[in-house]
Amino acid sequence: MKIAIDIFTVALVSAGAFFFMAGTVGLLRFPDTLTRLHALTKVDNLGLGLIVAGLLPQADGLLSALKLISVWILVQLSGAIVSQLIAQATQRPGPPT
Amino acid sequence: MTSGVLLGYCGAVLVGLGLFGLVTNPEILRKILAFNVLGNGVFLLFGVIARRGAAAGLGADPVPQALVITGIVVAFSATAMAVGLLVRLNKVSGQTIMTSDDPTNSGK
Amino acid sequence: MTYDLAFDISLAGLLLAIALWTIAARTNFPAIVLFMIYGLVLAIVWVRLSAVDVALTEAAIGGGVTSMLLLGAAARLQGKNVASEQLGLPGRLAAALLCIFVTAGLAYAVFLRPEVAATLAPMAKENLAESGLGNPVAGVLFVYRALDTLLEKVVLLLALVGVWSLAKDEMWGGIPGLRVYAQPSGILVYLAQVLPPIGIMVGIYMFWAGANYPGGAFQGGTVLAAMWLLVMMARLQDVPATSAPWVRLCLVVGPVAFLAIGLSGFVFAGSFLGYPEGHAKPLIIIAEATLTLSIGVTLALLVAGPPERMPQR
Amino acid sequence: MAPDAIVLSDATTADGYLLVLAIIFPVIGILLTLAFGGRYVERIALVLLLAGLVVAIAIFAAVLRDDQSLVYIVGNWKPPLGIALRADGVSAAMMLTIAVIICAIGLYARGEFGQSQATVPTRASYAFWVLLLAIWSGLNAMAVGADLFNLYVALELLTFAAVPLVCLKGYEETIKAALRYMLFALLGSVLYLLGIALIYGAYGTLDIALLSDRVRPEPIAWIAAALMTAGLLAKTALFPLHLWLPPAHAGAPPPGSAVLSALVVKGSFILIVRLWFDAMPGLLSFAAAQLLAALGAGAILFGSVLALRQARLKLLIAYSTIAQIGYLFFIFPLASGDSASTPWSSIAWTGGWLQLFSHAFAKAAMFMAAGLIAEAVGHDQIADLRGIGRALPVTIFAFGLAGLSLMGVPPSGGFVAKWMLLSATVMEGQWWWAVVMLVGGLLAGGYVFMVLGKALSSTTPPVLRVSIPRHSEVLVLAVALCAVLLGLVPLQPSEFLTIGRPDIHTTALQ
Repeated sequence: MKIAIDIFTVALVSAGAFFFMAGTVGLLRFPDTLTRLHALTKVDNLGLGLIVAGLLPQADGLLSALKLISVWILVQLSGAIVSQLIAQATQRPGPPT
Repeated sequence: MTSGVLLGYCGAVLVGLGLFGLVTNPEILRKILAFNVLGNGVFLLFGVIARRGAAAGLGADPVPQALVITGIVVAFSATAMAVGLLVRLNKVSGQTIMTSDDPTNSGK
Repeated sequence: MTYDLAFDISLAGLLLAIALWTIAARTNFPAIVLFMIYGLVLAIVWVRLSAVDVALTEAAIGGGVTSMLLLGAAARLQGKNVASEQLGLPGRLAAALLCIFVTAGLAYAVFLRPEVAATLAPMAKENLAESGLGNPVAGVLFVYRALDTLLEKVVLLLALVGVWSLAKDEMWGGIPGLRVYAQPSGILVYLAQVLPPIGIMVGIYMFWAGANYPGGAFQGGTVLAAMWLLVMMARLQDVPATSAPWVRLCLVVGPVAFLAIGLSGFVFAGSFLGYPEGHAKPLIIIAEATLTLSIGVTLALLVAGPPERMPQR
Repeated sequence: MAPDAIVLSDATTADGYLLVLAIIFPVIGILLTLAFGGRYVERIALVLLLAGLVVAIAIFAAVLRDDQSLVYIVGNWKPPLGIALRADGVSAAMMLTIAVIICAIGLYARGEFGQSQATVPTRASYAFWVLLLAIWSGLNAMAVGADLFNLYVALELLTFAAVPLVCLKGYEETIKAALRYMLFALLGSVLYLLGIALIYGAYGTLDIALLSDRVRPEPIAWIAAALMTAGLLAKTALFPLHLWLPPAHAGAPPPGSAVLSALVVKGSFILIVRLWFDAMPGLLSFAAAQLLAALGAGAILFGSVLALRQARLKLLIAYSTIAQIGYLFFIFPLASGDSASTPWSSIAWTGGWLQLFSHAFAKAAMFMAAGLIAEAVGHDQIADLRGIGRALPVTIFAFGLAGLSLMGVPPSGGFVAKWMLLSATVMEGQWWWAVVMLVGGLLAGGYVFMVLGKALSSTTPPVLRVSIPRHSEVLVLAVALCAVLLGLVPLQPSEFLTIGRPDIHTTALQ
């Protein structure tokens, strides 16, 4: 049982890490702000989501599990909104300060 | 070499980097930034000393940790005041740099 | 080589690379963004040093409020830097030599560690039970070295008075010049409606947990400050005038409570900043709760800057 | 040469609570004025100034009466875990000087920052009173601090109060001066903090008395001492780290200049002395002491020569501060020599502190006088002060009396101080410092007479823009007279300044 859970964790965290890497590569390689944002959202959504999901079985109690989930939700919330704000900023004339 | 010593060297390098930025960059905002890097290096040395003092079931000596927290508050206050001065200076004179003019001639 | 050490080596390498980049960046904006990242990486370093209280403080301050302050300043600064003011090559070389000298001296000092590590950890732990606290760092801050903590709060308030004193004469007591992004029904407004309830809860939890676990008044207060700034920047609430009585009250309530508890120690505990036996924990909680509020308001107002306009009547 | 561990009782003494009050009274004032929006800021400040003066006198009296240090263990937590406050003879004398000067400056500042009614004060007057109280709290904390980190917080309190005071007027030059001061001060405090980290890491305590027992002359102590001293020298504005001082001290409003020049720079100096003589007594080698004094000598010559070249009165006085700070550093080679059994029984120890006290009074009086002159004629160009001696005779007389102390001419505290330092150079056989002191005295005479000569040169008094109230002039004279009265101190090592220091007889046996 323990082994199965560990394998599950390793698999999901590795997948999450993969998305982190892909997103980072995208952030560095993509040509403009909007496409870079697109790459970033992959990190936020999938990368972090998979890592949190992978770690959930390792949590030592309900409270810890809830904390993990709320971390994910908060990052979702702020990530989405910040992406919006950055995207809006690209629509405005003038260089970023 | 242990992690503690490694991070101690890391702190020493941060101090050097911050000092260099503080001394050489004429842009005041960057001087303030460099001061923060320098301060972090100092705090990191405290942290290494705290870690070295782990005892009695504590992962690190709490006294240096508390000193660092106080230090961070003071460093933030300093940053806020310096930024306030800089913004005001910029508004009055349009300057963003620390000129090296001779203070003796600044009379009127 | 252990995995731990390998991790620490890459962490230290990353930290130094970002720090170098921050110092060397040509323009302000990337330097500050890098500094923000640097603060977060540094917070991980603090966790590696088993100093979670400091890690929380560093993440909240170094990665958060300090960067916000600097970004705000960078956005307001006008005028280009004059390249001719750059220090000449000999000057830079001399400075580099000095810095290498200092770094080498410090590295040597790190290398010269004593055979028996100097520590007050056993003593701090031993006496902690008397205060009823479980977090030894809180014990140092509020019990053993409470005088430092009290004076440091005065420093924080003094910095605020200093920042306010930079206002124009006719704006004294007016509204700080925080940049407000008023876009009705904008996404920022949405964030400012959703996040603060959670943030306030997190802030209060951080202070409450701080008695026994990592956390405390300062970390909690910083989160509160961030939430309040968010609400003000989205214009859900107007930035208050610095002369508003409730602002002034919030600023001083923490230090006043702490000082009052300290002075009552003269009578009830036989010493200034001493706590009467058996009542230490509730008193510290009262001091911390009020300090959390005061710190939150002070930090937010420090970021908001000097008064720049007068309230409309 | 290293004296034994400083023998101090580690329990709160009977009047120890006074030390807490000395730090806390101004803090109460700051909190009250913040809470009430400053409507009563001046009244609150004046009441607390009086209370603080009473506390300072009580501390002085208690130390004098008991012939031992006052000690307070904060929260009953003894060092190394807790923080102690200690006031020896030097601290008590220092605090009394601080109290008298701050009160005088407070009264003087009523002219500029006073409130006629209980109205909402203007920006500058509100900030001034809060900052004055904060400076007092910081200075008292510096004088009684016995823990290196507690002293760091006190040092920061002082800095955060001093910097806004510089740019209270809000002109471009003053803001620039404040920023420069801020950056120097920040660098200074960060270097000091670095030293604290190394010391704690090596010796496991920050209490000065405990450290004196534990510190050994070894590389780590040397590195820490060098870093801390460098940082504190930047804050004390010792040559060649003095660049920030003249524009900062000259740019502040007159009461601010007075408190900055007379007192604030001395705060970090006390800490340097505590570091070398108290915390790390075995570390002060001949070479280190000579180096500190050499920087002092550089300050005397450089500051005095530049003072002679100034066209503005306030800048002249500010450069003179740089020079006068230089004399203080002669205490290191001259008090640590062999001519006396302990540093504190030497004549240089008394002479050095007396120089600090008399310069504080003299410099406060000078800046206050310069403020009155500038108010009366609307500028402070020395060349245009012709005949001002007729218009403001009391002020110019006070300026002249204060000048005596700077030159080291009797009757003045400065004369006694410099005479003692000169005698010490003879006893120690370090005649080279005597040469510097004599040249410094001549140069000081030059710049004081440059001003007095102009002021007394014409028989027709200039037209005054505003008339100066007589009581302000008398106040300045009173402060200048304090500097003169210090000249009555007998020319021998003072017993009072040795109170609370290691017993002379036990260390003499070494």
